[in-house]
Amino acid sequence: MDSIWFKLLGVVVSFIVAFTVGMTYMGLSRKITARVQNRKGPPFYQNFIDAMKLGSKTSAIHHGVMQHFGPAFLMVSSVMSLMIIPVLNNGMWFSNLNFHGDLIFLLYIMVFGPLGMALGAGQTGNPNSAIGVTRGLSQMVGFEIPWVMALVALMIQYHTTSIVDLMNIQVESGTWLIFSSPFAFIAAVLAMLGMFRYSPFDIVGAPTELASGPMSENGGKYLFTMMSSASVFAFAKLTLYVDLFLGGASNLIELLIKTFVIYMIPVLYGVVSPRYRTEQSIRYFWGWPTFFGLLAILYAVFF
Amino acid sequence: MVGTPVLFVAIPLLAAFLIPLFGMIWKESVRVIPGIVLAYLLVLAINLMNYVMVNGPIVEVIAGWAPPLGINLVFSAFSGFLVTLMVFLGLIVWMYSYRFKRNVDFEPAKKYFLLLMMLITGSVGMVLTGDIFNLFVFIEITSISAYALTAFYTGRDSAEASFKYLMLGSLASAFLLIAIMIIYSQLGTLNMADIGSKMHLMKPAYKIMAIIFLFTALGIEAEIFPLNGWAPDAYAEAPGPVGAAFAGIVVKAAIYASIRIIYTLFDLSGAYDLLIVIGMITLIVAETAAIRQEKLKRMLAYSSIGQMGLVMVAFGMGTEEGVFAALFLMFNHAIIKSLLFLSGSYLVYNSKDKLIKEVNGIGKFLPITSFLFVLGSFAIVGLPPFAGFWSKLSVLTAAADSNMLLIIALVLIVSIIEVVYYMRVVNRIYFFKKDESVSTQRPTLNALIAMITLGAIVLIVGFYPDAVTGFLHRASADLMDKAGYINDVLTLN
Amino acid sequence: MINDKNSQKIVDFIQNWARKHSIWVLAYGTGCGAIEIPPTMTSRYDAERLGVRGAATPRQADVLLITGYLTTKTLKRVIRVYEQMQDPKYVIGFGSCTINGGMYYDSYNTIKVLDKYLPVDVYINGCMPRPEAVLSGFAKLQELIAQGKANGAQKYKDNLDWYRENQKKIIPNWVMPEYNW
Amino acid sequence: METIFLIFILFLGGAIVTWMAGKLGNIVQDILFLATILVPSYLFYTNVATGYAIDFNVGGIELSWGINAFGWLFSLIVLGLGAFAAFYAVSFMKGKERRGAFYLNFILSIMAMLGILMSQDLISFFIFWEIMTWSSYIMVVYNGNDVQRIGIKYFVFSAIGAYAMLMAIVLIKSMTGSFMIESLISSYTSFSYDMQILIPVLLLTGFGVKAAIMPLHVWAPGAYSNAPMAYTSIFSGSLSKMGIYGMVIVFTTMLSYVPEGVWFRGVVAWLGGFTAVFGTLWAIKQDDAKKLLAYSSVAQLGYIIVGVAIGTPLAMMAGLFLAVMHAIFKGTLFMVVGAIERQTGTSNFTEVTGLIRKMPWTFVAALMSIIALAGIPPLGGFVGKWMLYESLITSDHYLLVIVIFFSSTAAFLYCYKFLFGFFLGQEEEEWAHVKEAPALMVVPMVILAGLTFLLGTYPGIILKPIANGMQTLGYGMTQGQLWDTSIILNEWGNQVVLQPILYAILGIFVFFVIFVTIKGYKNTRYVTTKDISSSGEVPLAHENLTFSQGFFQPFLRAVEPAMRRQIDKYYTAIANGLESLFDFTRRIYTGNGQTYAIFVIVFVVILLIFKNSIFG
Amino acid sequence: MEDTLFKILDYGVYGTAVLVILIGLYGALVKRSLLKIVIGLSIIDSGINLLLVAIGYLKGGTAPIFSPGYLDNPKIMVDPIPQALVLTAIVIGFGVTAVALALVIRLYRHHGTLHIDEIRNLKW
Repeated sequence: MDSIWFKLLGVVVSFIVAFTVGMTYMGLSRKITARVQNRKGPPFYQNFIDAMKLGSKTSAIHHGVMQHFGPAFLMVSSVMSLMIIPVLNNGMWFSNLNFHGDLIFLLYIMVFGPLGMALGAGQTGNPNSAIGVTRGLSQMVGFEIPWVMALVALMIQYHTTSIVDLMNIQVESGTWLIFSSPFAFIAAVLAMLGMFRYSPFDIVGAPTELASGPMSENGGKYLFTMMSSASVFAFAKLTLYVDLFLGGASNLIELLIKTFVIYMIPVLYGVVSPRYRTEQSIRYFWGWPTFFGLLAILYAVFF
Repeated sequence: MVGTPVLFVAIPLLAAFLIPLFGMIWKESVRVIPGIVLAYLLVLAINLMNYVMVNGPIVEVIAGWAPPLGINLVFSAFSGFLVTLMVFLGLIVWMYSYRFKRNVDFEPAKKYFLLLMMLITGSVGMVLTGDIFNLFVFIEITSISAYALTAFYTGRDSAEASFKYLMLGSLASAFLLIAIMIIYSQLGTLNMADIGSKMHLMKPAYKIMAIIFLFTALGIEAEIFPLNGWAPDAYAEAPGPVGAAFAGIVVKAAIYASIRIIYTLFDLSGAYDLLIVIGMITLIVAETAAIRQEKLKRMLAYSSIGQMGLVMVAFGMGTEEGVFAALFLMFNHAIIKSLLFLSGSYLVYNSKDKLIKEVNGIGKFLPITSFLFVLGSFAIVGLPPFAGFWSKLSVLTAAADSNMLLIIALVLIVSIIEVVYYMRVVNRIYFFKKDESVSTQRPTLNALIAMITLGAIVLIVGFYPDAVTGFLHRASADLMDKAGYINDVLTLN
Repeated sequence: MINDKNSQKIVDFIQNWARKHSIWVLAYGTGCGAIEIPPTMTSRYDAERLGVRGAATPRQADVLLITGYLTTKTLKRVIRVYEQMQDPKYVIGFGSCTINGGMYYDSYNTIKVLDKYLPVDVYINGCMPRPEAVLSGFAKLQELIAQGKANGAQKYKDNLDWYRENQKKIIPNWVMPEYNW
Repeated sequence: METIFLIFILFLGGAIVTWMAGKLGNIVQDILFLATILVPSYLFYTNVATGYAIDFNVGGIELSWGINAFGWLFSLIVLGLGAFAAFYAVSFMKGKERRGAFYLNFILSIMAMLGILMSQDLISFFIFWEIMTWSSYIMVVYNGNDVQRIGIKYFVFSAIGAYAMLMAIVLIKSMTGSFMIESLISSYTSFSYDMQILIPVLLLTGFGVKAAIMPLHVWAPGAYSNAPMAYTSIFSGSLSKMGIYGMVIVFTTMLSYVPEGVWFRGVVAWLGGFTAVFGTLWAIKQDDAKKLLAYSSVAQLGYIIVGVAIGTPLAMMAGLFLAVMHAIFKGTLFMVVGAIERQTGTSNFTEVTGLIRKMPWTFVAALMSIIALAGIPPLGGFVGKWMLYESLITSDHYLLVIVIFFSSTAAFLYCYKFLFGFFLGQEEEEWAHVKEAPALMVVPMVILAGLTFLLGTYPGIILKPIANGMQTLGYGMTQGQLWDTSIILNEWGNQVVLQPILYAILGIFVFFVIFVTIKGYKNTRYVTTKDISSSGEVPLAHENLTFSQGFFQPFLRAVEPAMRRQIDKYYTAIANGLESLFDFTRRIYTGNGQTYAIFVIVFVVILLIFKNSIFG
Repeated sequence: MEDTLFKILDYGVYGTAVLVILIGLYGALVKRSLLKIVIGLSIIDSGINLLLVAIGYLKGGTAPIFSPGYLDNPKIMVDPIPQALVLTAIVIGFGVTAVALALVIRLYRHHGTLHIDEIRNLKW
């Protein structure tokens, strides 16, 4: 079990799972959006087709070496997040390279990718890319505050920074953290709205405004890599939320259900929302979400 | 013992009178004679100093009348130290002004050196004398030559400065006379040691009157606020080396006199507090005034006043540490401020108004002079490892030992102001663009030697303060030892 | 194995299937036809169910949609956009104006025959073509892609000189960088 | 002769000789300069062992020089970074004016810093501190830009700090009778309550100025950006660490003995937190790389101060580790700016763009340092930040965690701005001529950048000296395993082995880079940055589409209320008010001799009136 | 009667001296002309000298040098020291006045006026 090859296999498998699930979720979100808009919508596997098409593009351009690095950074971030977040709470499967899942480490690994991507976007010389990046980074500063507050609240409450420990606590006590620290959950979920960048927080890649922002010079294989990374990352984040607040999952089906439920929050919120401006978005995150984050910390400290 | 203290007064006085005579024979002699005289005096002073350090003070009686009747000169560790310092600075000033301008006429040079010798005579006499009326006489000698030196340049401003000096100087002599009169009428003696020993006999009201008048009179010479209206003008308008001589010689003598009076003659504890308060006010007012100056030498003058205030504060602590600090400060101030005046007057040599902004970018053209000025600036604001730091440290330590937190804080705050205006000048010297219209004047070799000597002392004392602290400790112990002084003078046969 | 003809065929089939069902359109709203795009995309006709969706930049797009008349001024931009697209890429001429100039047949400042300047894969006629016609145009393009016949880009590459000549006739001050393949 | 004396004599003599050697030719001067930095450093590391001490007497004051493990740790920063910066400086200063003065003050700064670390008594500490101050001051005004404002501001704040320290020193002397640091520490508990409060306040003010803590930081941006970059790298890298050094001593020795220490810790930690936040916010606003890095230095020092002030073993380690890392990466970054400024003539983001293909090695150095600065995992900065967070959470400073995290997230903004502004974006014809900096500048940068990676992978290399130093300061051996190896074990038992993670990161990275690069390699072509999709338009050569004006405008709009008030403005107002007041006081000297005479009479009259209360 | 007279005379002398000093001060501090200031300073000097001599005076005393009764009764000798002091002070005062007048001449040459309020080039 401890063989490195076994672990590598686990990495590959969990990557594939994450890729599949993430892609499917994205397709489903398109479908759901379409249904809300009274359309038929694309098939749920549409994203796979898109990805395949992007992969089969025969030519590509690049503006310099950073454009190769950017998607790679993004992938590193996604895959590392996936590896650090325990997928299932039985401690056996999909433990990957996770080192008992340190939350602080995870926080940093999660911003690693966007930053690398930002470098790649910067190299293209397209002003829209840079504008998108600045918006994305600004927004990140916004939503990291309630997000970190929620996490700190959890850390205070349970005296651990390990995701595994948090999961074990939930399993042992039988109470999900969503109930034992509700404010943290609210803050985290509100922060998640920004993290997934659906409307009204889709200011980074705003298609009509910024011509898809950081991605505007990337086509073909670059876009393919980014798409895959985004889907893996989405899965990783959803898993994290499930692990932290919904008690983890003991098998994949449970995981899928729980992650889907979580995933619906930003999607459904996004479907009916217009787009914020950047500073509105930041101020939004520093408003109620931060308030709930503070409540969570107070709750954790005093109860 | 190779000579007697009386030579310090007699020889320069004689030289001053002989200069015009020899000048008729050999024109260069007006320049050479003072140098020889001062060099001899320096050697003498050092010898005597060594003697005094071992054998205790020398009390010289003039004309065979023993104290308290006769006039006596006291060469103790304290006064001897100051005399040595003054003579040394006199030599430096002489060296510097040997050819201040490249082509100086005979007449001005003759007058200048004559007056300089008079100045040194008076100042040295003030320090050495043990007789209060003699002190008055020496002060007047100093003052009159100082008036003349202030007005040495024939511009209208120097005359104005000189006149202000003269007005206040006359008042000072008037007050001094009144004070002497009061003391004499009460105690019937003019000998300082005698006065000191009999002071308890004096009625308090008279005592206070006397000390007020004495303090005011000497305060005018010692640049105490608010009696120092003459000082900035005189420093600024006198020739550069004279400014140095004022800062290094005249004021030191005046400070000596006032300190001697407060420490030895009177036994009023309130006087110490007065010294601290007045010194502090002087320090603050002078430094705040200095920060807004536009003329270089005027700024240096205010700085000098401020330093004197600090010396007063240190003396006012009344402890041996305080005296040591004050003496150290006086020594450093004499050296550093002379250096600043000497180098500063070359920085604004050709300028009419001597404005600070005219030193812009001059560092490239006068590298050594500028460097020395900057060295002096760094030293006077008390940046280690230069000389000024040690004195500032000793002042603060003394204050801390006397539990004067407020004084420490104020001194340090004022030091920040000092830092600001000196650094502004330093910035201008090195880091500004030179104004093309300003022409520079390279210093002569003599001037360079004089300045470099001072600079070297700044560095030596900075790196190795032990070079002077031994003397200073003896000198401060000597000043504190009132009974010893009285004893030494009065038991002389 | 990759050079094996049969396996290449399978790969081609899969790739063409993917390309067929994922058409990212860069709708170049040159003329009045642009107004027909929204109905095509929105709920009534919903082109997205066919995999047709808008692309933000030429780098990501598969299809260049020339909607309506193309002025001589715009031609430069269109060429530029087309050349920035990544292979495989297709052009749909939209409306009569792109076929023969339409109602602007005698205008001095529109181009009449788009095919002289860009290799058009599919024309959609009509003035304007209704969304149904647009959808049928996309269906035709999908058909061509599936058959591997939508090779306008190859044509453009092969006959670049001819196309350039035509383009330069219209655009006197040619400031674009030469297209290097 | 004692080696310590030899070292300082070599420094001092070398400095003066180098200064004077300008006439002998540039090469000679350069070699002398390098030798003066390197030889004493070599002597120091070979001949001076930890625990070495020597007592002597100057001016009646007992002095003692020596080195302990804690000082030795900082000597790594001082001499190590100093040596790299020296090599860099030689190339940087080629063809510039007043090289002699530059070299002189450079060497003096290094000597002074080493002296601070070696001082076991307060007087030599203060002397070296002031030498450091004025030598750095000369460097700040060296370029002659705006010296009356920036230079004076720096010196005034330094003087405030130094004089606060001096006041503390003389008070200590009067209370303990000795200038020794040891006697201060041993008798601190016997001081009166007032002194127990006053002395740490004064000392912390002194150290806080150099460490650019919140209300005393206003000198830093101007000073850091105004000095020559070759010097700023040690200015920000090492010199500011001297403040940290002093603070650590105050916190670990004096303040840990008294109950009030808790308050001090809290206040200073929060000040550090605010420093971090506002430094970051202002850094984001800057358009000049030097200013940006300067504010960033302030912010980073805020983290270090937080760690040091909290003072639990982990926090202290975090602070010290961050101090070392900050020296390395900020030193590198200032070198990068220097190189760019030297090659292009400007350091403004709005002017320089797209240097990545022209200065690739500089970019590599900048990239790695920036990643380390941002605290992103593979490189060293992360380890420090991580320990800092852990320590803050374990020591119940929850809100401080949020504050620190906010500033550290916001730091990404300026990190990106730095990289984007210089290296990315459109390549302009204006900068087509730019070449890579000379090897002598690039090599130190790249080596230092490599060090960030090394320390990120094997933090034990530096954690061990830190642990030794902390033991000297009185932290026990109980947590020995904390810094045994490069395994980081936080207090709640989560164990992260860094190397496998880093290898995994590297592996994944390399895998995907290869994937992205070689897939369809033949049909992937390079296009210039003018060939971008901009609505079909072709940007002409003179059209610069790089986005560099108002880079983070939306963000700044969001945080605008917090940035509306600047401490700097208040200080300026105070300074201006004081100058006006002084302008008023000097009007006492009216210029009228008669007035002066009246002053005299009034003085006498006042004395006569109050004679009883004065002399009574 | 005689005693009272002497007393009055005594105080009168002192009072006169003080009055002279005050007059001198008035001249020096209030008058705006340089010359009058110099005169005022001289008057202060004179007043002080007067005071000094008056203090040294012994009722019915005689000059300390070869005057009648001196040899018989040394006690009626007036204290010689104040007189010596006064002599010195007079000489010094003379010197100062001379310098002052020289300066006044120069100031008048440069400024064309003797009004002290207009001779204020050096200030602040």
